[in-house]
Formats: sequence, structure tokens, C-alpha cells
Amino acid sequence: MSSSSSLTRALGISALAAVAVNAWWGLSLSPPDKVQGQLVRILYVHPAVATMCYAGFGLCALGSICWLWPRTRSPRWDRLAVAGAEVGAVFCAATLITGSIWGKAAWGVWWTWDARLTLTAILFALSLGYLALRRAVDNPHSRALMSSAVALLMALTVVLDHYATAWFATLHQHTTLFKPSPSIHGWQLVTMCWSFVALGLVFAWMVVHRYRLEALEERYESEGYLVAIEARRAEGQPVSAAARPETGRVLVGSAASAERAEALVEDK
Amino acid sequence: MWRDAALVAGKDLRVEGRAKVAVNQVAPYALVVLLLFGFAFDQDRPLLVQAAPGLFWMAVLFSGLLAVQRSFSIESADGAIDALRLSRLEPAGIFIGKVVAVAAQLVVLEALLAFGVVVLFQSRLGGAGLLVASTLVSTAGVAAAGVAYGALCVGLRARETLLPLLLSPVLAPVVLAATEAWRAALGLSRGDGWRWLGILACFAAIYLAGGAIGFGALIEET
Amino acid sequence: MNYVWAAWLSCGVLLCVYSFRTLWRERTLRRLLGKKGPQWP
Amino acid sequence: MVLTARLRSAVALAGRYPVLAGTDLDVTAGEVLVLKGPNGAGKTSILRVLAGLLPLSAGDAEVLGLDPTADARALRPLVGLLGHQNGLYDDLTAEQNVRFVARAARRSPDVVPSALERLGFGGRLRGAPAGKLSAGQRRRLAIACVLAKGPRLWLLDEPHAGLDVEHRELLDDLLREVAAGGSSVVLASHEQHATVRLADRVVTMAGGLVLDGVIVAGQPPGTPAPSCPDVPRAEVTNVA
Repeated sequence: MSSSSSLTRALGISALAAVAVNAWWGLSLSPPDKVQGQLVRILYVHPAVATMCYAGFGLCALGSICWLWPRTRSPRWDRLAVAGAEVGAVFCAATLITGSIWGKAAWGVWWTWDARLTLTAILFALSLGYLALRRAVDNPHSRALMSSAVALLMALTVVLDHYATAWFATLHQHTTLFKPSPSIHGWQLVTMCWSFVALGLVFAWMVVHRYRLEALEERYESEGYLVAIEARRAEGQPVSAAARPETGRVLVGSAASAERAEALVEDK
Repeated sequence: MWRDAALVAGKDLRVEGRAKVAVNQVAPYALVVLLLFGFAFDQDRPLLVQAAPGLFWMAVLFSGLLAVQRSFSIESADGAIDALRLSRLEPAGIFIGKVVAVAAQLVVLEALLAFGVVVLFQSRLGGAGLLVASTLVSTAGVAAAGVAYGALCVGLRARETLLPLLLSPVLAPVVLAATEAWRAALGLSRGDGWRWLGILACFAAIYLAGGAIGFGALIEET
Repeated sequence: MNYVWAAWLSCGVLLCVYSFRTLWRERTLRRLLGKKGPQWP
Repeated sequence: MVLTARLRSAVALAGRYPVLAGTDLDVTAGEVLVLKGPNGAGKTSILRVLAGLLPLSAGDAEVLGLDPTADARALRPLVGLLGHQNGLYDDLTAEQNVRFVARAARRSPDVVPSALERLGFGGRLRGAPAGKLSAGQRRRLAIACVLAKGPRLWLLDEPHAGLDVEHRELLDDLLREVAAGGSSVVLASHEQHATVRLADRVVTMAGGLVLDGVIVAGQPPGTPAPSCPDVPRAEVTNVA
């Protein structure tokens, strides 16, 4: 655990450094845009955040499919799915907020029924449902099965949403939202690319930690398993100890089964 | 499988025939929703006519949620879901049966709501072919997705609130596409309604197939 | 420029809050697993 | 001696709570086995494990030659379970309820009237909606549903609850008949006096364990197990 900790610490520190550089370049070093003025600085965070949101949901879909596929089934995929979904939901919220601010600044409205905006909002709602479902199920196997099935169905729904919102927007929207800027300054391009690197590092760090948190929770539950079984048996002891002298043997005999149980949990 | 589906659908419809929950509670609720939409738009008639397809499908969405919840509350009220799990019925058959029962109730409800839209909002129905086709296909989609997620939630904590949270965003493409198809059919938009029918058909196909395959696993797990 | 600050700050605050929450949960779990031994609620 | 069901070191979880804490149990063909014990001892859970509804987290199990965790789908149709709840549809009539169960079990429709008759549902009572019946009548109707299903293993959770004396005897007769026909009956009850006459064997549960559930070698099935066997536990487990 310690080696992986030092690795993730390095990842975290480099992510922080990259974000600091991004802020420095994005907020002061790079010049304002000819057309969009200072507002271009929002673009040094918003597109990268949105990409990380899609990456998170992509990881969730990947984890779910690999968990459902019998040959690759492993709790690791389920952990990856939950890590991707939760981090993706956070980035999705950030996307909606920054996008909304961009909309207010650039077009004068907080919200418009643009295809991408609508799709992102639907994605956010779907991810909240997915996470709520995960919280409602206790049994790890059922949780993994149900949530990966739901993730798969939701991924298919998102594909349909993509077409629906695109057609919907072309019906309703007649102004193009992203005007091509006539000239992109060299610094702007560099800063833009760097923001993807910085937020990518942040994203990776978050996913790794969320994954590890899930693993720790599983370990916590499986180690508590034996304690819980002993506690459960002790519930019956006051009655049985008086009536049955061999109860002690029952417990000893079943200790072996508890070990097997532990082995089984470890396997998982 | 079809025999099992017929058995389950028959049972669900027979229960509805006696309890009349859809007729006596869900249908009046849907009409009240329409009425409230009317109040909310403050008698702005042109706007209401424009918005009628969207309001209609929102009302269908709300009452569809209730129909799905009812469909699973008859199973969980007295533990009958265990009897279903222990039966020889094929899960795909149970799924199709419940979808058929929910869809049948929704179709009746939609007819009533369409009447309500005509009376309350003074919409003029037209484009019958597209209207009927899109309504039937989206009803199949709503019922299939509803029963799939209803089965998922049947044994869970806080299922009454979890189901709407899960199902509403999932039904977003149906509400969008069905509304646009209706708008095209009623001549309110220039769009090609049959293209929206394609999305509705894809949605229904995905959820009918996914539900039929996964239903066994979904009612298993609690 | 206010909009730029608002966008950067809201995004930063959101990501920081989530990161700290994750780290905090991890620390709590490690403490439960390490010192007191496993305990179920 | 043919075993209908065999549990070894069975652990089952409800969420994080081990409802069965590594228990053993034997059920032989043609016996009426009564599980007694205080509330929360794990009686209901053991019935659900035997029905293939509650998967094992650890341990081995075999019910009617099948693994109730892996082959649950194959096992379930062979088992009849009467849980705490009756599993009836309130808005269907008594007869419709039983008919649905019989058709779902792919049995001939002839079993419906005989099952209803056997549990005392004659005449107008058949056409009454299940929701309008009294608690005892609903219990009987649920038992009629199990009978109509025709299972090889009967799992009954407090089946006498709410029944009057006359119908308790009717139920006891029915269960003896079922056991005589080669099926096994496992019955959970905390009212010992009500079931002890019926039982071929009574075992006690506490703390998620059956305290004396394994059949001792050389002892013919059908005789009540001694309440306090002298045989050391280790030898007992080797027998089966």
C-alpha cells in the first residue's frame, strides 16, 4: 500500500503543479483573444473539464461491460465503474457550471437548448440515478450486477439522446454557437492543450483515489465478516450454553468454515 | 415464453379489472395534470396549442411512473414476487407480460388524455398515421423501460423515490422524440416526424430486448 | 473578467471539495481498518 | 436414508448481517422437520436458503440434488414456500389465485378444485377476493397454493399462525400425508406445543446456527433426535 501511496502522491503533486501552471498561463500569461477578449480564459478550463466528464462516464461504461462479460468479470471492474461514474459526475457538474457561466458571458443567457448542453444535463441526471442506485444496494454482487446492467442500458440511452438532441437542436436553433475565431494565438493553443494535461492529471488522481476508497470499503466489509459471524453466533449462546454442553464444539467446528468463508471473501 | 407472458399479462389485467386503480386513480390524476398545465399557462391559447404535445407526453410520463409502481406494488404487497421467483415462469415471459399489461393500461390512458388535450387546449388532431404509430411505439418503450427499472427497484430501500429518479432521465429521449413526432403530425413543426419514429423504435427495441434478457437477473437480486 | 473568475473558482472549489471528501473517507477507513480492527456499524 | 437437503457450514448474509452463521442441517426424504428457536434465530433464512431464494456466501448446500445457489433456477420450481407473507393477490378471487399458481407451475387445471377443497374452500368462499378473507382463511389459501404447485420440498414458516383448532388439525393431516408420499416438510415455528406432535424431528436454532441438525449414524430417520446427543461434534460431521 505504501508504494502505491508514494506513486499517487507523485501523481497528486504533479497534478497540483500542472493546475498551477495552467492557472498562471491561462489567467495571466496568455493574451486576451481578439474576438472573445478575456472570456477566452474560460476556455482554458471548460473544454478540458467536459472531456474529463466524458472520460469518467466512458470508464464507467468500460468497467460495467468488462464486469458483465463473464471472462473478464472481476470486482476491479466494478470499482473502476463506480470511480469513473462518481468522478465523471463531479466533472459533469463542473462542466454545467462553467458552461453556464460561459453562456451568460458570451451569449447573455445562462442556459440554452443546445444539443450538447441538453445532452450533458441528461448525462448528469442519469449519473445521479446510477449513483443513487449503488447506494441503495448492500450486497456487493447484486450491486455490481444491477449497476453495470443499468450503466449499459444508460449508455445505449445516451446514444439515442445524442441523435435526439442533435436533431432537436437543429430544429430549434438557427444560430451557430461557436464562431470560429479568426486567429488563434500561439499561447492560446499551448494553454488550451496544457489545460487538458493538467485536468487529465487531476482526473487520474481522483479516479485512483476513488478506486482505492472502494477497495478499502470492500476490505473493511470482508474483514468485518468474521467479527459479524462470531457476534451472530454469540447471540444464540446464552440459550444454548445452558441447554447444551457441546456448544463450544459447535463453535470450534464452525471456525473452520469461517476460515473457508474468509478465503472465499478474499477470493472475491 | 409467450404462454407465460399471456398468463402474467392476463393476471395483471384481471387484478386491474377488479381493483380499477388505473381507471379510478391514475387516469383522473393525468387529467388533473393536464388541467394544471392549462392553469400554469394562464389561458394563453396559442401557446397551449403549441405546447400541447409536450404537455401530453409529460402527463403520460407521470402516469406511466404510477402505472409501473402499481404493477410492482401488487407483486410486493403480500410477497407474491417470491412466488413468481419460485414459479416455473420464464423471466422473459414475466417481463413481456408485465410490459403488455402496463402498455395496455397506458394506451387507454393516452386515448383519454388525447381527448383531454382536444377539449382543454383546443388542439386539432391530425396526421393520424404518424400520430398513432408514434404513440404506440413510445408506449411500448415507456412500458418496457418502466418495467425493467421497476423490477430493479422492487426489493430496494426507498424504491418509491428511486424509481422516478432512475426512470425520468432514461425516458428523456422518448419524451423528446414523441413530442417532436406529435408536433410533426399535428403540423406544428416542419420536421420529419418519421425520423423521430426511428428513435422511438430504437428505444423500444433496446429496452424490450434488454429487459427480456436481463429481467431474470433483475428480480433475482435484492 | 468577473465571469472568468467565477468559472475558474467554481470549478476549483467543486473539485477541491470532492477531493477532500474522498481523502477524508479514505483516511477514516484506514484508521478503522488499522487501529481498532474491523468494526461494523 | 435419502437426504432431501444438506447444509454444511452454510453462511448467508442479509446486507452485512450474517443471518446464517455457518450452520449444518440434514433433511431426509419423507420427514416432517420442525425448526424451533427464538425470533431472529435464523429459521426464516434457512427456509429461504433451501428454497434457493437466499444465496450462500460460504459453505456447501445440496437441495433435491441441486446447489441452491448455483442452480437456483432449476431448484425453485420443485420447492413450495409459505413465508411470513402469503403471496396472494388481494384483487383476485381465491380460485383465481390458486389457478394462477397451478398454471405458473404448468400443472393440470384439475389440481385447483381439489387443492381448494382440501383446505376447506368450498362454495361461495372460492369466488371471494383474497383481500376480503380473514387472516386464517388467507393462510389456508396460501397453503392451497403450495399444494396446487405440488412441490417435492415443503418449506413452511409459521403455517399455523392464525388458524383455528379445526384447521390446524386439517393442516397437520395434510402435512403427514405429504410426508408419507415421500416429500419432505420443513416447518419453522416458535410455538412448540402446536407442532411437536406433527414432527418426526425437532431441531433448535439459535444465533444463526442449527444446534443439532445433523443426523446421527445408525439412527433411523423418523425418530426424534435426542435433545442432547453424546456424540462428539467432529464425528457427527464425518457421518454425512
